[in-house]
Amino acid sequence: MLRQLRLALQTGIVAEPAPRTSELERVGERLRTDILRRFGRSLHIRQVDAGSCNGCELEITGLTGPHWDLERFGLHFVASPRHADCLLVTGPVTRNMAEALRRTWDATPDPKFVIAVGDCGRDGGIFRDAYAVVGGVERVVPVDAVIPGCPPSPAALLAGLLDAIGRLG
Amino acid sequence: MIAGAALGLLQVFVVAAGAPLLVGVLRTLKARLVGRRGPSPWQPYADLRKLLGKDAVVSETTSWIFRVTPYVLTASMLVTALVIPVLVTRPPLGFAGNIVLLMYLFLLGTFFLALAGLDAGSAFGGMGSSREVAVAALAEPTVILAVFALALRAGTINLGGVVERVEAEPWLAVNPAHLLAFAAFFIVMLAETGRLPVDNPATHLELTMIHEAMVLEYSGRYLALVEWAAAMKLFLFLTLLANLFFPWGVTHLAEPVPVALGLLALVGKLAVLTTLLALVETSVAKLRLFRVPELLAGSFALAILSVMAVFLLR
Amino acid sequence: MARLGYALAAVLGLAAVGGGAAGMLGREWTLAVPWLVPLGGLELALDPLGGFFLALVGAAAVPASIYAIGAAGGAARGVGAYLVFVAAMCAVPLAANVMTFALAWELMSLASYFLVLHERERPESVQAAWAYAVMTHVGLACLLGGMLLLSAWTGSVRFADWRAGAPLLAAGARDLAFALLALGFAGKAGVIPLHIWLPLAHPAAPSHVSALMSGVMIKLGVYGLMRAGVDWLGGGPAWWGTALLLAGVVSAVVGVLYALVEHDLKRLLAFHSIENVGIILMGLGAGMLYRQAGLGGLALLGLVAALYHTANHAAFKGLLFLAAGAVVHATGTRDVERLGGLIKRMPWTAACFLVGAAAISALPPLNGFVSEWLTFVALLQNTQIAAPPLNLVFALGIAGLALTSGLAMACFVKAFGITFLALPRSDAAAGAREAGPAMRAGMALLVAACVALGLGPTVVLPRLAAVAAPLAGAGAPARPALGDWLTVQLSGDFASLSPLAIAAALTLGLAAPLVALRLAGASRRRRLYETWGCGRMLQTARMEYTATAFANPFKRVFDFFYRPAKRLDIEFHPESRLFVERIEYANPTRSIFEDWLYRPVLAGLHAAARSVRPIQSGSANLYLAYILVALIVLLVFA
Amino acid sequence: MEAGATDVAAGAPGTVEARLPAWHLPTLADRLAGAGASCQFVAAADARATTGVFALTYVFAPPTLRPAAIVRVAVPGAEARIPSLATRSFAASRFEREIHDLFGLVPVGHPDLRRLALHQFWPAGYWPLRRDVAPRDDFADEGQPFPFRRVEGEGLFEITVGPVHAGIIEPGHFRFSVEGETIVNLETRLGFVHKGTEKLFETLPLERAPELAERVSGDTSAGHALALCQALEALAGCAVPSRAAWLRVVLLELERLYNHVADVGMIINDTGFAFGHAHCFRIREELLRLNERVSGHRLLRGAILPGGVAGPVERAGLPEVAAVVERLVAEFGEIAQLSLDNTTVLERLQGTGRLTLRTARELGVVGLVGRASGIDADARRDAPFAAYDALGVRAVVYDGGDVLARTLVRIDEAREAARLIRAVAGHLPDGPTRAPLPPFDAGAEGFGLVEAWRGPVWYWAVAEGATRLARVKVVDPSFRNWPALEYAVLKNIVPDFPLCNKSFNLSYAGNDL
Repeated sequence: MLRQLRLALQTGIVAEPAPRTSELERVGERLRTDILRRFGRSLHIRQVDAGSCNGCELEITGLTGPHWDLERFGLHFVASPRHADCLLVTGPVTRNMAEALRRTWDATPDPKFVIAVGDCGRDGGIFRDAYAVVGGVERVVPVDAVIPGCPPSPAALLAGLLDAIGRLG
Repeated sequence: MIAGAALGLLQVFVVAAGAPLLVGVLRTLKARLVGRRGPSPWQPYADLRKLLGKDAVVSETTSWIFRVTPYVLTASMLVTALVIPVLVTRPPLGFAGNIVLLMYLFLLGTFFLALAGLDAGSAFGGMGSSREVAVAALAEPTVILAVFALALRAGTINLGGVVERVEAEPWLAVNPAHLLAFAAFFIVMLAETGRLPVDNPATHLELTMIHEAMVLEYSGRYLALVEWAAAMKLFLFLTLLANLFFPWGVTHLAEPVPVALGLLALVGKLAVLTTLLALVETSVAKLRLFRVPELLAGSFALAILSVMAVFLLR
Repeated sequence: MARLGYALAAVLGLAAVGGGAAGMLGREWTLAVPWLVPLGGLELALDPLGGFFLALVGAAAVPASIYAIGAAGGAARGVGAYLVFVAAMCAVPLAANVMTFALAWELMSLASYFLVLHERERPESVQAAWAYAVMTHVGLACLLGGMLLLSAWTGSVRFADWRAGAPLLAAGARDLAFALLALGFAGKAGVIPLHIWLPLAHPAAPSHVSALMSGVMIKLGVYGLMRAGVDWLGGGPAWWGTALLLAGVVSAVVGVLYALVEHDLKRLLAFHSIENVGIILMGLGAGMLYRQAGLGGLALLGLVAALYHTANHAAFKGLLFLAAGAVVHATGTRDVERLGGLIKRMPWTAACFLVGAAAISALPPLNGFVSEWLTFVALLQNTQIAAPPLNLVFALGIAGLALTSGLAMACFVKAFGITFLALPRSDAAAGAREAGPAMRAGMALLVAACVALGLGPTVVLPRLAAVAAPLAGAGAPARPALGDWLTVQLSGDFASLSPLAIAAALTLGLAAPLVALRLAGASRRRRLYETWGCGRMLQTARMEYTATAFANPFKRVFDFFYRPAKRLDIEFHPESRLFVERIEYANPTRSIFEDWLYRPVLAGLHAAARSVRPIQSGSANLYLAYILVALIVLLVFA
Repeated sequence: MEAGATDVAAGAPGTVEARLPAWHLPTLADRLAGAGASCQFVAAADARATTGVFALTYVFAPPTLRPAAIVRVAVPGAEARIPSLATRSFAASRFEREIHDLFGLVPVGHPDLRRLALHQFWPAGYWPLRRDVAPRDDFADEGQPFPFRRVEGEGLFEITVGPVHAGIIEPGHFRFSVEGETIVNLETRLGFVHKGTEKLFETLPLERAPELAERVSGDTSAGHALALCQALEALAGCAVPSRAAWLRVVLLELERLYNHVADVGMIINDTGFAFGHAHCFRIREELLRLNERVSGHRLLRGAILPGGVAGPVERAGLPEVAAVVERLVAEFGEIAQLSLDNTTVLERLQGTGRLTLRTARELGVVGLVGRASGIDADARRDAPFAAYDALGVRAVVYDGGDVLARTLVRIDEAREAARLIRAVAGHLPDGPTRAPLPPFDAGAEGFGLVEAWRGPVWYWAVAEGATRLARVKVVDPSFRNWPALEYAVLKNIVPDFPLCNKSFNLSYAGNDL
């Protein structure tokens, strides 16, 4: 316990300041309207891997670490789509995952929005033409925004998320 | 009568409104202790408000039990807020059944929540229910025995009476029986409110959850109520710990100034207990599921010892 | 014709309620027909204690008989035995001498024996009836033994004379008489370890009979314990009370533990009867201990708690058995693992079962809560006895009661949740239909009783206090101060109870979030969608929690008690153990009492029986006849 | 390299090779098994267009992969049947199922031919890895159930988890047969992220191949890129400059380091000890930033190319990098020690998810998981590649087989990685960092074998033309180890499963391809 406290004091809080710019690509107008109001202070995110190589997941997990600590912004990853406001989907969506992704989207209560993560999530990326790939996330569920990158860094992810709920800058 | 009603409302308000803050502070503290900045202490309010604005998705397998449960749960907590001495020693419903009622009010909530967990027919809900009732059933004897140890001294099982008695005889608080009972009750509190090392409130793994697994199907306003009730349960348990074992500040006067002081005292005591809880939670891991009964058996032994101490030291 | 019979039973029940109520209110009444029966003649007497149990029998018989009108569907089988059964149960608490009592008692046992044999085509039923007959008659032998001793020592077969004569007996004689009588009555009450017949017999009978057997017949064992231990023999030394209290703790905890791992719905309920008898005995034992210590007020409290719980158990256990009967009626199975989803198909039955489940789990503000509260309050005041070993016994009682109520809650979450919620686990459950109006009426009456007994302790308690006051010994107030119309106030400031206030507060508490949500402008939309299955399709009943699984944590925690025998059979591919072709798993529990008590005894008996082969025909009825003859011979020679 | 010994690792010449008629395979397998060599690798290629056969390549070797025998079998296109080795070698049974799925070759005598990569709704008779296959779009996922094994017994039921998990992890489906909490049987159903990666290598321009390899399993970018490059270099006969070989060690060890740190953090997090998790993730983030400084990419992508290395790594100040790594590893060691000193944490790890040496051997478990169960094999030491020969690697072996052992292997390997980076920094040779890759000869082939952080990654490439590939077979260690998880969790309780799973931390993407 004491060692633990000493270590905590030694390292201090390493959280980085909130990012100022994002590369979020908005799709459609929904994100500019009612969603901002509702989720500005509290956004619960369900992450769905619909076929990624795990690179995006690796960086998304990083968001929960002390450097990025997305909880300080009221963002939180949840266990069930029932609890979620936002689906953070990585792709390319494979044939084997398409139906599961659709069901996850259906299981999420309204109002909700979808952010596709990564170049693969946007359009399938390098896997676009593979035989077992359906394509980008928008081929399966309606996408409201895209955070590009391969994989996007935690900074980019955090900026994108904050941008989506209108809390950037 | 009117003063009593007003006090009742005030107690309910303090519990209902304060509970999310308590949970928020606890989360922030825990984050700080592990080197994160963590959410704002006010975050639970934002979460609840957001949830109220969401639609509910309800499994078509479920029955009315599923929909009624959040209300029953909330009601049982609100009634509990009228039963225990939060600000004053003689709360409005203090007469309605004393300590035993308290125990059964918590069981009432557990009963319905566990049923709701089974209602959707998913394995996760069943898992949560089965674990939750196991923990609740095994924690029960400790609750009643720990409080019995206190009641033995006070000559009443009226919670207010216990508080007044300990207040009148401060040296009681350093009595071994008292300390043992406190330890036993603290462990039971960890189990009943789903804290580490019994349940991990922050886990994301369906298979390890207890409370979270039962509420996995809830959404929107239902989820808001369930979360709110869970927060109230934590608040109530900590308040019980604070006021039964360290009763100073709880007033028997239904007047504004003593009540306000009582509130201040409560805030102070809760702050200390919350810090203690955060320290405990960050310094232990979650027990393997079937070690939990051993922990509860340990707390039961403490409670028995505490009762024995009363008999032997009288 | 059969319907008429059940209607007659209902009328008989009503009459019993009336008579019993009169007795409780203090109306004394006797009936003696000396010539009718040998050895003292027929003698019936009504006093408050007898009145209470008479009213209880009647009150339980009315809904059960109404239910039976629907459930039996005109089938005549068993109606005669049923009528005899109800009438005999009415007679037991009225019996005023040994012969009358023995007749009524034996008639009750015989009638119920035939009712247990209702489905005599099923081997389980025959086996259950056999175990029942044996245990009943072993019990009767104990009872008669005790009674004959008392008759011999006091020189009278009239119970009224024993009351006066008992104090004059030697302590050892009283102890012996009590031990014999207590064994006999405890066997009828299903106290551990004499419970062995109960989970076999109760489920085998038709459900309205199960309701009566669990609801009132075993309570007549409690009646006997009260009558013999407190009324005739005057409470006795501390070990009587201690023994009853400890037997109560053991029965309660062991009963509920067995119920937890049971997935035959009616057997589960039967095990809960053992548990509840245990709770009743805790109150009774505490009352006797207080009486012995000269604390009349507390003795009264203990006895009243026992009586209250007796009445409550009759209400909710009757209700549960009737509801379980409706389930069996609709699905043809008692196996919980084959049920599920019935709340959508049998909404009334489900609601009734839920009320019963909440009541037996002692959830406020229903009736189980009130009597468990009373029992707790009775136990908690043990500090007034300054004897640390006894205090420890009480502490054990408190812990045992708390553990029992927690486990009972767990068990009924399982019983209700697995039976009624989620998806049906078999075609039988999927095709279930709601019970008919008569059956629903029977259940509704008991629901009303659960609610009324829950909300009305301020009305009920003074009546029960009047019944128990003569038994509470020195220092018991004739009219205890119990508070006002709203609140029960006990032992000064020690404890108070107001189910009405709780009910009102809970109602407000239910309304508050509704109003709060409306005020906060919460969304009121609701969308139906499938259960979250992690993105997988097809939810099947195979993915639901089962009753076995639900009880698994308990099985692990209490493995020293259940001694589960894990068995895993795996068939491998002949050439590689890494390819599995079939897996079978079983993890049954074992009964300590059967393995360590009954099996050795039975083995001994079998050995003995082999030597008397010539008179052995294998017919259970013939055995019965032997036992009867033996008893009558015993009586005559006394 | 001694003459006659096989060195598939470096794809060097001098392999013991045999061509066999298919029906001799079982006999040969039995004989090799007697000598301690078991089936490590099976790949099929559709060569019907050129030679009229399906060409199968088997590699038999002991767990240390040396010496090895490569066996080639030709199966006439019209026959499309092979004798199954399934009951002799569990590893072979998995390769055969995959080949059955993707090529439509029937392994005769295989006891379990349920689908692996393609799910039930994929049309029958569609074998996507055959070269003459026509694209199809008649896919209708209507939830056709996978034929899971049903465990008989009263009260038993199935807990189904996934593909969409509660945590932030890849998709896979777990089906537990349980009696409440005790796991009686577990079956994993993977393939959810099957993307058709191997086929993509055939159509993608050659210069993008490393890019694709880096995305086979995102957390093993360097391992996969290196294995592919080694295969291509072997295929083309390209000698890598020694400076590049040494730098490759740095990249591979950096990858090992950040993954081990993260895994230990996640394992500790699953015990509910948030403190250890937070600090491990803090260190991981700093390691990822270091990766970016060294290679220009947080996941080390783009640095390893055929013929050498490229990008910032050429100019990286290695002594400085080594110093940072040492500081971070020291901190990591302290956190790990602090966590393991906590009895509540230790108690969760000890004895949980035990994989016995016997089971591990029978299943042919490789890499980190194998070393934690007492299988003393590490390709960096046993079949050295890059510059490991000169560095001398100490293989970390524990024999507990439980979660604790797998955690300890990671902690020790992290220390070893720091030592290796320090060693490279001290002795980095000068010279070029990249050699040109000669054009391929059609039909030439080459192996690449790399001990990545999870275990050995295999690449096998066949050239079609000067800059085209006819077939690339990828084997991630996850493919070999997934079945072991099903055995490790038996008799454990359901809530301990996530801990077992984390301690394996197998790749779904690498398995599904």
